[in-house]
Amino acid sequence: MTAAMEKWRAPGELLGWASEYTSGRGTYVWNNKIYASVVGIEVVSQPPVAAETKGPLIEVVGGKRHGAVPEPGLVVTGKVGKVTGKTASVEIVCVGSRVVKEKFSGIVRQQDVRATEIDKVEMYNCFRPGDIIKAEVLSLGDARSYFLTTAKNELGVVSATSVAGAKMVPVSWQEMMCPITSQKELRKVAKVV
Amino acid sequence: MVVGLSAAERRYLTDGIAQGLRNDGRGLYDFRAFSVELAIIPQANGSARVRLGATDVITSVKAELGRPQASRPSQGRVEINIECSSTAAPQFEGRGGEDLSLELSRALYRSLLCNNGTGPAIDLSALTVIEGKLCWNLFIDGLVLSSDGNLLDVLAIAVKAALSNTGIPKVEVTSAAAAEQEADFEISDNPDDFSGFDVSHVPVIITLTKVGRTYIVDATEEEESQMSSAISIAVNSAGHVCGITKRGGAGLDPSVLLDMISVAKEVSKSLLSTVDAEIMAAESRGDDQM
Amino acid sequence: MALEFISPEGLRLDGRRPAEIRQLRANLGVIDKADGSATFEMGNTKVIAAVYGPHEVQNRSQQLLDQALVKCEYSMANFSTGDRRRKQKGDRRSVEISLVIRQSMEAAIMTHLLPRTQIDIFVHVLQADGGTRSACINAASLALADAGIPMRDIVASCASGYLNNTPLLDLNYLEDSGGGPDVTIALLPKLDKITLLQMDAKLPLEMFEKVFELGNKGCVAIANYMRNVLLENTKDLAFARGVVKV
Amino acid sequence: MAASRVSSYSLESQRVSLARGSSALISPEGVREDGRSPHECRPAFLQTGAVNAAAGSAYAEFGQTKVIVSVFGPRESKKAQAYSDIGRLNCNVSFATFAGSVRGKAGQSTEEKEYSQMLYKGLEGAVALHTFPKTTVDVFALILQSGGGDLPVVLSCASLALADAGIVMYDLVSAISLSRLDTNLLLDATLGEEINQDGSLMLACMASRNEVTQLLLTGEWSQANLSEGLKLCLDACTKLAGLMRSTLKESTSNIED
Repeated sequence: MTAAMEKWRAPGELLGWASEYTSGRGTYVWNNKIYASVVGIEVVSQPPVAAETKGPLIEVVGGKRHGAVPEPGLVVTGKVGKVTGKTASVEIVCVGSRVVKEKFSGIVRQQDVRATEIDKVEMYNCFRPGDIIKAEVLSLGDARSYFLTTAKNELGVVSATSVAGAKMVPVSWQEMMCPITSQKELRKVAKVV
Repeated sequence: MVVGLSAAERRYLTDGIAQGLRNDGRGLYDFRAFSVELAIIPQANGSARVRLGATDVITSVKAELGRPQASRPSQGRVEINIECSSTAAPQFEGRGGEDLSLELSRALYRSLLCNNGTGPAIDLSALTVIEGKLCWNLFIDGLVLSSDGNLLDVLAIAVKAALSNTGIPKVEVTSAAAAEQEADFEISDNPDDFSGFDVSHVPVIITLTKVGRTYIVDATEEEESQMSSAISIAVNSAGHVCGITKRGGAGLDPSVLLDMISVAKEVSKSLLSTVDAEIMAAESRGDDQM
Repeated sequence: MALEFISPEGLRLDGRRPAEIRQLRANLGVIDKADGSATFEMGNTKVIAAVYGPHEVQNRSQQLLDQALVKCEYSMANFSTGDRRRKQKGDRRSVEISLVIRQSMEAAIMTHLLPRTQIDIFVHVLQADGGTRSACINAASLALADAGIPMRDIVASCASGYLNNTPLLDLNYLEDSGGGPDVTIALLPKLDKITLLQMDAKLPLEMFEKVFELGNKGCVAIANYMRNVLLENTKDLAFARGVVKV
Repeated sequence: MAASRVSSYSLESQRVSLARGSSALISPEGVREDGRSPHECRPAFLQTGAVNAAAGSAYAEFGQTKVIVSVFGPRESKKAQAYSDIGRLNCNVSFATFAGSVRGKAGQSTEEKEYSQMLYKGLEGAVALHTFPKTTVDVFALILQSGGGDLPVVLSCASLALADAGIVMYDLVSAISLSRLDTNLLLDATLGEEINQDGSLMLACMASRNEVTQLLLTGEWSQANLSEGLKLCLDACTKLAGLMRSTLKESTSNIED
């Protein structure tokens, strides 16, 4: 598609009236007019069935998107840093499927590790420094780090190296085994489907 | 000071302003009452303290002999430096108040002295003693003691009052030396032959703060915490605009901007007269104190 | 001695007797936004103090579990002294004076009654004509009282010196830079305890006794003046609230 | 407005003499020192993606003024400032030591701090801060050559760099300055004109939303001059915004091909 055919949009360009279209990604509504908010190609498509206004969905996509930012509800992948009695610090490496340009720091608190028997959680039996975990952003947390939770089956340790240095294989939702020494180590394992 | 307004208080304030009512009963374009005291810093050539509601500032003008700038041989130099004291708010402790101080100093410099000191507000050529070699350099220092919003307007009034109170000692040049060496001179220190300052051209600053869709004059700190944008407009006695500084994030429609400028001109007339009256009153109070 | 500090008739440069304090003037509640505030004038030295607190501690690491954390900042206005060149805010002298004021105030405030809190004391010198440290301490006590913070006793302070072999009370800038010693005392008058004693330059011991005695009397006199000011202020408040029919 | 592509490194030998009477600045027929008419802007050269290490960047040349801006982030706020649930914009403007005619322009630090504050105030209204909560976007502007009208060029170039970084914005910010020599208004003034000006006006606006984000005015202006100056600047900003949009579109489309 040559540049002329596609309609390239830059932030601030008027796309249409809010009454005729529903505004999708890359656009915003102001004074019931729809404007582009990013650089990209204007795409008009059928409105999602849920949308209340009937107008076609208008989006500006395809342009360069800024680095991913953790937001409540997104699943992130991170590397476990320091593990203390009450918290495990995590270096968030990618948000959803997009790698983060610069690392964000998050923590998993004791009460957010799993949904059952919360007060009997021993952090060092759930995470070890160096593990790669999948977690969901619980909230924006405090000034320093985001609050993460692994209280779902598909969240938790995704890959860990055993004491002997080999990549361990998950055995149950609480144990992983080292293929060389077949020694079991306790982890909060994610059920990777 | 970060004003912890609850959501209800915020709604009460913004909706009130939308209907032209303000928390302290003032109209949209009314200034709070202010008081001016002169000559409160004996070591300075001129000083003033202005209180507008709970906002309280002190300004002092000091004149020192020095060499004029190379690019402006026939004029003296003026420097404005505002400082926010930590007594006004805990945030100003240490280096906290520096950003605001810089912003206030630059806004005042831009409005009162216009660009690189050529502005008509203060007649700088009156400051020269010997062209190119010797002139008076004015240092205007401001100190914010307590802040309840609208700092820029109060500081402008305080600078105008301090300048009106300033006396520059007469300088007799005893020997007009050749170009290069220092001319020697003698400064007379009896106060009678101090040359005063004509401050009629010094503008006043009106800050219009936009809250929601309406804009108000002389906003208190609470009202300022709800502002979407604010414009400070300096207007002088001739009704000319001498300086504009826009603060606050949100954009402003150009037509609204022009209305704001005309409102500022309107309000400036009454403000200029009250400021001059207050300065006159302070001077008369000052004389019988002397 | 080049400069005669005491004239033959026994008068000082500004016409005071050796044991006479400068004109005192103080008023309270000068800053609405502050919890407590006061200005204090000793002759030409003029100082304003504001107190914020007790409020939550800013950074958790400094929090004290059993008592209040007292923080103080002393700064001088650009126009406060003759020469305009004031150094940046955090210069050494200001930091030292902040520490001195904090220590003398901390001795008076009943910090154990306000655990885990923080009390900020901010002092700004508007005009400096000698004895700024003492004026700041007096202003800080008044501001703390105005803020209703529990104190064992008000802290009164003044400086005394020794020139032309006569002890002088409450030195002004000229006498302070006259080369003689400068003894600054801060006193809890009712408890008769010293919270601050600083002296520079040399002084023979028996002379020091006399100068110290004079300084003590000066502090007691200032304390009485401050108590009257507080009494007056409370009367006005009571009258304003209609409690007392005067 | 001549949007010709001046080769970026053409070193015309335009000596700017500092102390010059205003009469020499504009000839009787109304031609300025550098041959432009009073209401004509300087030739502009804009380019995005100048710094590949940055998330987004732009280089701008307006006559003798050359500026480069790089945008990093959104990333974690470095020193843990107070918690804020919307995004933060951290702007920093610095002069290269060779920027001004005298090396290491005197009083640079106060001017740099002032320009950084004004850059922040100009961009604040245009960036949708809520789309990157709790993180910070750093905007670093470097003035390579200061040929007059430095701040407006930095503002326009910075908003270009933000768009290039994919930051969600309500609109592009274009800015222009204007110098007044007694009654004639010189648009997009050079350093020589700025030094001898009687008054100046700097306007930054979101062109398509027709909103003014930053306005600075010095000197004594009558109402007539003021409104005419404003109108001139608004038109110039709209034209400049058009040029910025085409620059953005070209740079993204040639990445595609």
